[in-house]
Amino acid sequence: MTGLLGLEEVKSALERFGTVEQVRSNRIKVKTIPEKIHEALFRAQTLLACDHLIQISALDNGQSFELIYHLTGPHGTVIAIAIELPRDRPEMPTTSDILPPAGIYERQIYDLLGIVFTGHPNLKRIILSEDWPENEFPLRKDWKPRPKTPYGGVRQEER
Amino acid sequence: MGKITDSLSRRLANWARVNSPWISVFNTGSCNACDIEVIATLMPRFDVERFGILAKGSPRHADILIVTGPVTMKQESRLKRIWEQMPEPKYVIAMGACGASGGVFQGLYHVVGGVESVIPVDVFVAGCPPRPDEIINAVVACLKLMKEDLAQGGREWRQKPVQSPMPGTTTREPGEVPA
Amino acid sequence: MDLLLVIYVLLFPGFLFLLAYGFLLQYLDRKIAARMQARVGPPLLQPVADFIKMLGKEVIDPAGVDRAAFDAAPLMALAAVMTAFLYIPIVGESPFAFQGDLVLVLYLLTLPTIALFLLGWLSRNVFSSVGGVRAVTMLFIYEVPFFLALLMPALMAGSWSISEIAGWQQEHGWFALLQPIGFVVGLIGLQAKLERQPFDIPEAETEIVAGPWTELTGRRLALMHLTMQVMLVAGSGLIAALFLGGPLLPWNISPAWLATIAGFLMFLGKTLLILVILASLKVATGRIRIDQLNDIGWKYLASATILQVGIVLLMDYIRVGT
Amino acid sequence: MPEVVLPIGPQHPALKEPVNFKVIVDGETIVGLELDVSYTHRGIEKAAEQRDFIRVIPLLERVCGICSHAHAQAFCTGIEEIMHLEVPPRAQYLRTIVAELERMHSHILWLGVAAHVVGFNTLFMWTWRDRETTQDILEEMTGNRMNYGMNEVGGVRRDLKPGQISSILSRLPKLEEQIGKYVGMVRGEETMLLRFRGIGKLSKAEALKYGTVGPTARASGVDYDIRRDDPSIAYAEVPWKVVTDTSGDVYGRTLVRIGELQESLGIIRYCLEHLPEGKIGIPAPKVAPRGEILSRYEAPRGELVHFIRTNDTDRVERLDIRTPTLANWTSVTVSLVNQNIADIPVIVAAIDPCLSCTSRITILSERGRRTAEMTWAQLVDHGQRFYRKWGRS
Repeated sequence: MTGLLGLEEVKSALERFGTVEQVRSNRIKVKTIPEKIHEALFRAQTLLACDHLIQISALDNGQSFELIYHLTGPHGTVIAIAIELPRDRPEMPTTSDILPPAGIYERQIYDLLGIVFTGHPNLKRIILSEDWPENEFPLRKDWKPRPKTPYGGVRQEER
Repeated sequence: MGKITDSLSRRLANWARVNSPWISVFNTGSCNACDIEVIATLMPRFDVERFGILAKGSPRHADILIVTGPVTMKQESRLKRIWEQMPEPKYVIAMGACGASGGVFQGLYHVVGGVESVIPVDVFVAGCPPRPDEIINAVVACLKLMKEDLAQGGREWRQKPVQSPMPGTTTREPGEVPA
Repeated sequence: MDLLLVIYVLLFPGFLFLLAYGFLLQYLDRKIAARMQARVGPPLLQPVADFIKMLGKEVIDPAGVDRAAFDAAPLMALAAVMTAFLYIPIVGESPFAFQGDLVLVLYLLTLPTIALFLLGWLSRNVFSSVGGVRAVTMLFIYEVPFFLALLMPALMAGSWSISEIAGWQQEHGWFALLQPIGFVVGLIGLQAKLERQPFDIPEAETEIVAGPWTELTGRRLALMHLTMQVMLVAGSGLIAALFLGGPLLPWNISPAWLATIAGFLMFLGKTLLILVILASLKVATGRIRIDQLNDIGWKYLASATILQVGIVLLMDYIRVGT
Repeated sequence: MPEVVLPIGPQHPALKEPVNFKVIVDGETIVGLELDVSYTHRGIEKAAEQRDFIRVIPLLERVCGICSHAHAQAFCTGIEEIMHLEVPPRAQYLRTIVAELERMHSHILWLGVAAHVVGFNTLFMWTWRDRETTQDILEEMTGNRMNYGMNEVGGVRRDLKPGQISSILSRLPKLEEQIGKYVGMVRGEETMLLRFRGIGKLSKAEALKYGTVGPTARASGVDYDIRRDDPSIAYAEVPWKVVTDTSGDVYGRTLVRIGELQESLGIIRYCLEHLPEGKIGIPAPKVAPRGEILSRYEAPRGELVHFIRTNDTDRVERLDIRTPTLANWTSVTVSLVNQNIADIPVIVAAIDPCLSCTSRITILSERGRRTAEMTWAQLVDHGQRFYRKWGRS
């Protein structure tokens, strides 16, 4: 294991995509826009030796969808590249061409949050039951389980 | 003479049935802990072969179906099919809190509920997960039921009156297609 | 004499003894395995309980199955194995012995495998059909060395009757010592015939559920289990007769009835010895893939047997020549 | 020969958990694989958003019964960091002990299951007999054989008495001796070697490219271990080393797991002997401030990640769990590609799949020409016929 990456090092590589901030001793967060994600990931891979995609965290914060790509490498620093997607048009190009493991994560995000990854080779239902209705994405904040229907979900009094 | 041989053969059959319960395990969405404990029950520490219990892969060979976990939407129809494949007389044991009611997963959006919301259950085992000795105890309880059933000539005597659905569990009629 | 024959066939040492001994061997087999795996193992009457329970279970006909054939196959297998057992010397020579009964017995012992294939094929279940095909494939692999190994004693003793071969050993010593390679190949072949580890390929639980057995329920399952138990007795009895001298004593004991009893005890001891060897093999190995069995079968078993054949012919030549 | 799709599962005796494979085969070679492991999907991530920090822990422990401590711990350490809590060292050591015991029980369990897959039931029985030792210790420490309920935000819930420490220590040598025996058995038993060696090869470059984690990656020579690279709890203070292997096949993965068993024993022993005095926990606030954290932990199967976002309430805004099995599935598809179909069961077992953890899934194939369907069994048969015909080369 080589030493941790410095903030400056990351800045020089990824500053052009957006703000770079040090979150923790071994965690650096970069905020960028969906159009640039491809290039940002590529530069992180080539310049910063990030060879391992830890996770694509996806969440719905009420106003927009956030996707955070966590990458790491032999240096042990986790580089988080974050993007936001508008709620009305959740679409972005796939990254599975440069990051093979992203294929699974994207498919999962598609199923649970309804974000469409254009260019994905096999974007199909993967987690939910085959009789789950289309256009219902349980992890969206505005998706409420309906009592009385098969998807009773979390009990009313618990909410 | 006929009477004697008849009762003798029946006693022999009952003895055999009670002494040779074969089990088959089906996971309907459990966290694995129950499955692992069932396997641990077959292992040297607990060794249920002492009681003639054998684990069989094919539900066709099994007398007792052990169902672990809450029933997820996807496994519901599969559980039913497995149950239908078993030859009579067949018994079902629902493992753990999840098998009984859905447990910690009760009311989650992809969970139908406990095992009893899909197929009739004979014995429930408490615990999360139940210890292997509790599993053995459950099988023994199941054998007691078996004996009682044989004496009563069927399982009608212990059929419960229509029960109100458990709070929090979804009410989904068998075979109903979700909206 | 006729009454004696009826008793021989039905009671002792015929079917009744055969069933009882089959259950006992099954129990011992499971017990030995359990003890080696640091377990306690089943109670004495476990195989009996299993058998009676299976008889009492519901019989399910898988959709689209030929019921008559499905019922007949296990019966055929059981009948074949039980018949084979009558030709194996248990107390003295078998009363049915004739020149060529060895071939008949070998043929009859092959029938259960054919029945398994038939069941798998009839079941219309993919696990079953694959299991059936595997069973037959295995048959082709082990049968040649197994047959060759078992026919070598006949060649040396100059007789095709199992009882006579057993008798020949009274004077010349056990074939296990004269033909050790053949003895080992015979044991391995028997293990494969009984579909026990490492040759339980047709019923590999982790791969194809229970193979041809998958769709069997109730009495069909019971009969097939019984067939395998009986085959264990018949097979070990056959090996005992061919290679270990069977029930015949190497020395003379004066009262005939005492010699008979001693011979019977010899038979029990020898079959138990074979069972212990088979059980240890079962416990100590994993399952091999069928392609690996193919390798082992043709490369090692077959060549070992051919070596044995060569040795036997050479010995014969020397003996005749001198 | 046309491409053939082979569906396997979901109910199958080799798979203790439900899974469905669709293997796409070109002639005799696998060109793609699709897995459907959603049979145990329950919706835990959604439920976690609706339960507070105390009630969410039992839920997270039941994400997976085998690595329940790992999930609870990844979550607790994450929340503690967001809350800026200083957890007492004694609690950290106790967590480490439980975590390593869990790793041991999981690896022993895996070894047994791997032996079972190749039909070697005796090793299966023996390993599970010895696994009872770890279960006993866990039960003594935590009160339950599985789903321990040991963690809470701010510390652990049960302390160890001095008498217990010595009693646990006294049981370890026996376990160590047994593990030594496994090494001999795995290296020496012919039937195991026949089925393990050279199967499911994954080069180092491939392992990196497809994002493998845990023993699967380390068997290919990838020197990643979160316990060392991003240490939480007591790992930074304990002397131990990362076990790697270079063979990259199923055999290598077995050796790595056995090596880790021995390392785990060392860690447990060290922690017990150097257990600091003090409290086993501090009270945690009910509400977590706004924040987000990527909490990583080396679960028995590999790197486990909990992404946690909080927002000034007593529950998480989003909890995104990435389980090691999910990360490894892609590598399964890769190690299967260009392999013969007869080797599927062993390769799949070799990553120690934990589907209840994953309940999500995967894809690989791009080519969709499907002409016929085969089942698992036919597939096995298919492979065998191939071997009969062409031998092992």
